[in-house]
Amino acid sequence: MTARIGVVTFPGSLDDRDARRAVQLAGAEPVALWHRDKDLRQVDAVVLPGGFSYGDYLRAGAIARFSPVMETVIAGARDGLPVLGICNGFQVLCESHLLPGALTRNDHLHFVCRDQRLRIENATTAWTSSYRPDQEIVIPLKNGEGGYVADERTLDMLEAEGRVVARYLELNPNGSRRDIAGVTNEAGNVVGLMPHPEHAVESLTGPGLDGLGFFTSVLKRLVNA
Amino acid sequence: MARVVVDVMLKPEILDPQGQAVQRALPRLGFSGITDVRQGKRFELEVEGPVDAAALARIREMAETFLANTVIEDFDVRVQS
Amino acid sequence: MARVVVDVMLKPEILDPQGQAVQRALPRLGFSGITDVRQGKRFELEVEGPVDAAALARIREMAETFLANTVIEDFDVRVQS
Amino acid sequence: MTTDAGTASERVSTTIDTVKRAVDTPGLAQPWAELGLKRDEYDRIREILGRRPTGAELAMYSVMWSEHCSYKSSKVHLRQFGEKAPPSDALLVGIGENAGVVDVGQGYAVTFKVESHNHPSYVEPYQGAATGVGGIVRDILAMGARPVAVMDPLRFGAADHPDTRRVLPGVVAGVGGYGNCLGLPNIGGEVVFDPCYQGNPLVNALCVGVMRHEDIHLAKASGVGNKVILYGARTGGDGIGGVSVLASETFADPSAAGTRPAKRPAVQVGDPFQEKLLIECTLEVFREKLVVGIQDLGGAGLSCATSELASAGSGGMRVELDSVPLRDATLSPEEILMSESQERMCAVVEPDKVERFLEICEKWDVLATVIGEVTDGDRLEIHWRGEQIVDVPPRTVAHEGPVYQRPYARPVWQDALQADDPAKLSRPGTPEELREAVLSLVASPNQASKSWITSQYDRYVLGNTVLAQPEDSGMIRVDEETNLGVALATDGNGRYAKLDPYTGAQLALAEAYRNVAASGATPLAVTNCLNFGSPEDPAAMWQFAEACRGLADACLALGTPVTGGNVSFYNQTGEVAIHPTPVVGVLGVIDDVTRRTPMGFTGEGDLLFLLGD
Ligand SMILES: Nc1ncnc2c1ncn2[C@@H]1O[C@H](COP(=O)(O)OP(=O)(O)O)[C@@H](O)[C@H]1O
Repeated sequence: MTARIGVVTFPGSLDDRDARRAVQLAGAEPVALWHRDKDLRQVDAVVLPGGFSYGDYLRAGAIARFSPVMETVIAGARDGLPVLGICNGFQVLCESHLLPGALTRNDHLHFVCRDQRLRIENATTAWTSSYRPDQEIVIPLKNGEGGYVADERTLDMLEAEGRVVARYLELNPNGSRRDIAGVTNEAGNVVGLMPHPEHAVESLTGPGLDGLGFFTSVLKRLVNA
Repeated sequence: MARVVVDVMLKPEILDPQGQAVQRALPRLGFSGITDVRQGKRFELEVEGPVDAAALARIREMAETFLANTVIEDFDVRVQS
Repeated sequence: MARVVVDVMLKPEILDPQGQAVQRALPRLGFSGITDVRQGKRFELEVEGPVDAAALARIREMAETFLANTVIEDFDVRVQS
Repeated sequence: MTTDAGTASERVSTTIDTVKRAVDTPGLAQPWAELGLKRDEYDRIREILGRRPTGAELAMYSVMWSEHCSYKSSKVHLRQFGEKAPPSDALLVGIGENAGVVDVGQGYAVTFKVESHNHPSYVEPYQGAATGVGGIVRDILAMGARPVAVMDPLRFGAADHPDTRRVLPGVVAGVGGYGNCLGLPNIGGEVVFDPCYQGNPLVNALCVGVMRHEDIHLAKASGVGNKVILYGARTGGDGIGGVSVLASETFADPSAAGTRPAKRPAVQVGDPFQEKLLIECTLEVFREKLVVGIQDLGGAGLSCATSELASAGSGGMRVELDSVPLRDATLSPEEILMSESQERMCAVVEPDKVERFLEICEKWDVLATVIGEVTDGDRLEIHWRGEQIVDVPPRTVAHEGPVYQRPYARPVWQDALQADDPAKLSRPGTPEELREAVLSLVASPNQASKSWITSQYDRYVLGNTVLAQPEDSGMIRVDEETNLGVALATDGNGRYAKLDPYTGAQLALAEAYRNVAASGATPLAVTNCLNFGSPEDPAAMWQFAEACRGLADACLALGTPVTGGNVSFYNQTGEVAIHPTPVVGVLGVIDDVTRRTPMGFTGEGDLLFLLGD
């Protein structure tokens, strides 16, 4: 029995197929979850993929947060279910208050797509344990509203508690405070990440294989559990 | 220091996908009785010196040529009390 | 049918890149004397039935939980006359 | 309110221009000229119908017989693409459908096409470009394919011109905003600056889609009793500037006059989220085999979709226009027929499959409405408030429009232009001059990195992008198991084409062909977007005729048929036309994408060869 990892499709999700492919390549079983179903189909972990859920029309992630599936995801996350929010998924997690802070318009006001260098700052979360502490990786980044913001107190707390999961290196692509690319909740089971590890799982179609670690991390944890 | 507010809204005949997305979401969130939603922009300008007729005329020109895209948007300028 | 307006603005301490971009462009376009620009959202809601205290309370709740993200935004609700 | 208005139904019957009224009032003056029709075209409509057209019929004919929809000036030249087409086993669907379909092996078929949205993008760069992408994506979807990538050949005026600052960022944001939100990787395009495009930028958009052979769908309505379903966005007053003339004449209802918006928008606003839902919903109804025929709504909206579906099918069609969901209740029937509201599709569905079709639409939050059915006659009949307002042979609207043999002539200045060759230019003689020349060359915007533009486009989404910018051709993996893939490149050089349109078009093809071949793929098929000046100008028409002839000859020589394309005329500012700009797209197939050849050096010690002379 391998781990079952659910990937939620909201209306407007775009990288859901990519996330399922990444789950598969990591050796787990991808399970498609639908935004209208509260039932998580007994998955062991959940990925909220990138895209423009509901067109991102109000604020990125603001409408998706209220979908039926999120009720169960939010409850599960509070009970320790590993949840990874990538890009739009990160925005949904912030809007759901599972993660602190918010994501705002990129400071240069353009959508940006680039291969981004990151440093893994916390290699102990459910989604990053396959990495070495301080490991540098390159994975694609693509967003229009990726600027991570929170008040100073929250930022200080995140730093103090080691909850900054990844930081941008070389170039801050969107004006994120303190170069933050991803954060985790207190328990380390919920991680939000702006760049896209699911686009770096095959050398043919991405800048390398650096993204696979997010998916193997959770698999390792689930199998060992 | 005075504040001038410029509201920019899509013209009524122009499709407003943002407003529609909000409106469609409302019933699901348990809010009823809203028959239409339009979403636009609000600019708050801090103006140096007195906001006299000349200043307002300048801001109106700014709204017309820059803040609003008058091909698809209407705007409204007013001094905030 | 009444109209309720909800204004949503980034909190003062949160960086507003859009407002800044507008402000930076103004001198180039020949507009001076604007010391600060903030850009936010304006929602126009058409409300069915009377906009009494109960209705306004509901809309305020809608603004707080949905139209604004109070982690970074403030909002203001008012009936349009 | 006037006292003699009578009962509601009486009043309605006096304000709707019904077929009956058209018969009874043959002498009524009609605004055919305002709608862009010529006297002889109007006369032909009367001849076809044996009476004067109703307002709604006039609206339909005028828009369907426009240059844009009928190809009336270009048809006689485009024919060569079929007549001279090289024999090809790969062609599953040729010219004449929404887009051509090419067999790429292993049971897969690929459809691709490039289209222009030049004029709207000048008026409103963001929305013009965005809806350009939206339109071509729906064309590809309507063939039965999942859209898998887009490309965007663009032309702008001088890079340092103030208006380019308005147009370029808006166009790029629009292409990106729409394409990114649909989740389609952008795998290439072109950016060229030249002052000739200052008042008339070119925004061409290409989309490519993939399907299994058995999934090919065509735009035709057949099977008496089958239902016509309109689904997607509500219909608003978008893009119907012209017909307002009609509305004000025939909709003389005084009580309605005051409630109508003062102005109908000429600008269409795109809703990429709605389109994304439309794509997923459409692919699901295809998968469940619920669709007999399908057509996207683009230019000319319902007029086009209903007449084309009925014209290509075996029976007639009856449509109840009152069923069309509206965004604006004050629209007149003429306006509903002409509206170019985006993100709509029209499907023909067997009665017992309608329920399931509507269920799938509901699943994707897509509004869907039965608006009519296929009849056993051969007429397209449209009803409004219980009255018949259209009764036409659909072929005469959709496929038998006017055909012009426009006069064309080699311009008098062509010889002088060709004689003015580079030998006449002074050559840098000193190191200093050489330095100047090199510096001005590398500083030219046309040589500059295009990453400011391409970094605003998502090239990764869907996870099958094997090659994208800055490669000369894009490449997409079609099958994740077998590594089958396709490569695509577009090219076009207006300066070459101006010097010699025949050879210029051939060079565009040759370049795109080389780009595809160099990536490791075998070129299979060609699409094109022919951007020219006014067909009423014999010089521009000559350029067009020559370019078509050149392209058709070159396609024959290279063995790659044209499978579809688009013509954009009237690209000019005042009397001054743009350089003739045929943009040519080539599609190739590659058995194993892991064996692609990227442009850059990949390993130390690689050898460098120069081929050709
Ligand atoms: N330049 C061209 N080369 C080849 N075929 C063309 C060209 N322009 C138009 N066509 C073909 O003519 C047909 C009608 O044009 P089409 O683009 O379908 O009109 P619409 O705007 O309704 O989509 C299509 O099959 C199209 O591929």
